[in-house]
Amino acid sequence: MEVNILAFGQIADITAKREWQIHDVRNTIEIRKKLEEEFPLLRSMSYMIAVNKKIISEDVQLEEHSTVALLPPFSGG
Amino acid sequence: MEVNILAFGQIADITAKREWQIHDVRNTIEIRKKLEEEFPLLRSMSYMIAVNKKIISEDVQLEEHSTVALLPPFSGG
Amino acid sequence: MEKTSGQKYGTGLKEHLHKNVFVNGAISSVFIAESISKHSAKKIIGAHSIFLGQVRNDVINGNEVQAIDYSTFEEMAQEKFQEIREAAFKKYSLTCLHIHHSIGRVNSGEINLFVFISSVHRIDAMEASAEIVERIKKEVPVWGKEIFEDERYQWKINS
Amino acid sequence: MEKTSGQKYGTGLKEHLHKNVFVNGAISSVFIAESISKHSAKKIIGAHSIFLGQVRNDVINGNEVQAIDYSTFEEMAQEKFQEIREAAFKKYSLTCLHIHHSIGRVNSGEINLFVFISSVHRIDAMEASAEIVERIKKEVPVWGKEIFEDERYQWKINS
Repeated sequence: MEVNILAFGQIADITAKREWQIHDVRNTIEIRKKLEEEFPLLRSMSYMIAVNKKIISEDVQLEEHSTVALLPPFSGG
Repeated sequence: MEVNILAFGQIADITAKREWQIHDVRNTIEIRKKLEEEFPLLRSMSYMIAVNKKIISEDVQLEEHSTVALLPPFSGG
Repeated sequence: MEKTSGQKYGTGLKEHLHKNVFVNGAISSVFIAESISKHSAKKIIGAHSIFLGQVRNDVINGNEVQAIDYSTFEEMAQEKFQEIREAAFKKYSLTCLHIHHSIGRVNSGEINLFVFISSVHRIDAMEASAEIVERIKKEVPVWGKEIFEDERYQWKINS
Repeated sequence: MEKTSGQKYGTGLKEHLHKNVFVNGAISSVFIAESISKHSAKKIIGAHSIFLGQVRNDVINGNEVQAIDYSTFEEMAQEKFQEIREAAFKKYSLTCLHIHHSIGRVNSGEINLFVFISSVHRIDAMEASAEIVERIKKEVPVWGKEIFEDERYQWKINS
């Protein structure tokens, strides 16, 4: 299964890319784990996850081509 | 003793003048009485009196050349 | 300072007031834009709260308001605007406060009041805005004459 | 309607958003003036409440902020702005509501947020304003990167 990852703000500085795909993840817990293995700095960051543009507050199952966005605290306005 | 009278808004429509002098009045009660004799329509009007630009809430003694303003309800803004 | 008695309607203060608060006729959007852009030099400002009053074409007893003709007791209004300004600066942490009110005829759809408040943090400008507009409506000696199509009129009543 | 899954970053929505909410770079006072004057045709409006966010030259650890570079997750921001609009129209009696936010670099002293609310009676526009600005800051996925003199930067934290 392929999932799209989007990174924004300070998170994109850490990942050094804004958009990519990852495979073989079934849910957001697995995503978080996989990303924090690849980018250990994420472990010290506060960030939210949005699946298909909805911010999640608990683990969510992913579907093929789900879009998972990594959102540091907002600072617009 | 001469006192300056200023009329504004709907009051000036009734008095048909905006600025004039009256004599022989010692306080605001006498002013009110004198004006309402001259302009009976004032008796049906709600208006405030300002002496030297300060709105008064009770009778005030007047001095030579005091300015007495007749102020209908404000409707600016 | 001004004299506290024997004040005549129509003194030198009038000039001063016309420059600082009262505007003849409608307040233009160009005037508003210029006021905004002047503040770009004040880089400590983080928020502007602007209130604009626009003349409505209310229909009263079947007659549509075409315009409002504003008049004032200028010397008293000046003192009251000053009092409102001082109270606002005392109560809120503001960088700037500008108030402009029309005198004379303002057609429906045009702007007659422009209250422009700036602060470092937004909460100050926004809270001050509601209070200042409320005080202007309640406490400043300005009268609006609602003009109808046939040049008949009635004196406006603030709700 | 848009698909709820498989959404790619950077779709046709982007175009739409850039026109309606996001503005490239600073929001000019001329743009604000044009927005105001367009509303003179809506003669039932009695009040406009405008909020402007201006970039401050905060000094952080001895470095002065020269500009903020804003970025967003546009498709999500679009949905959130729409949600904020709908909630505001439901809760308050509003005639119009326009929101513009900068994307890209905005220098200190320049405007990056323009919230323009119009209503028949002032209370609606004014109360809606505070709530809408609060929601934009808290709920819309926009990030500000504070740029210092030597092009060093730090990510802004909303207080």
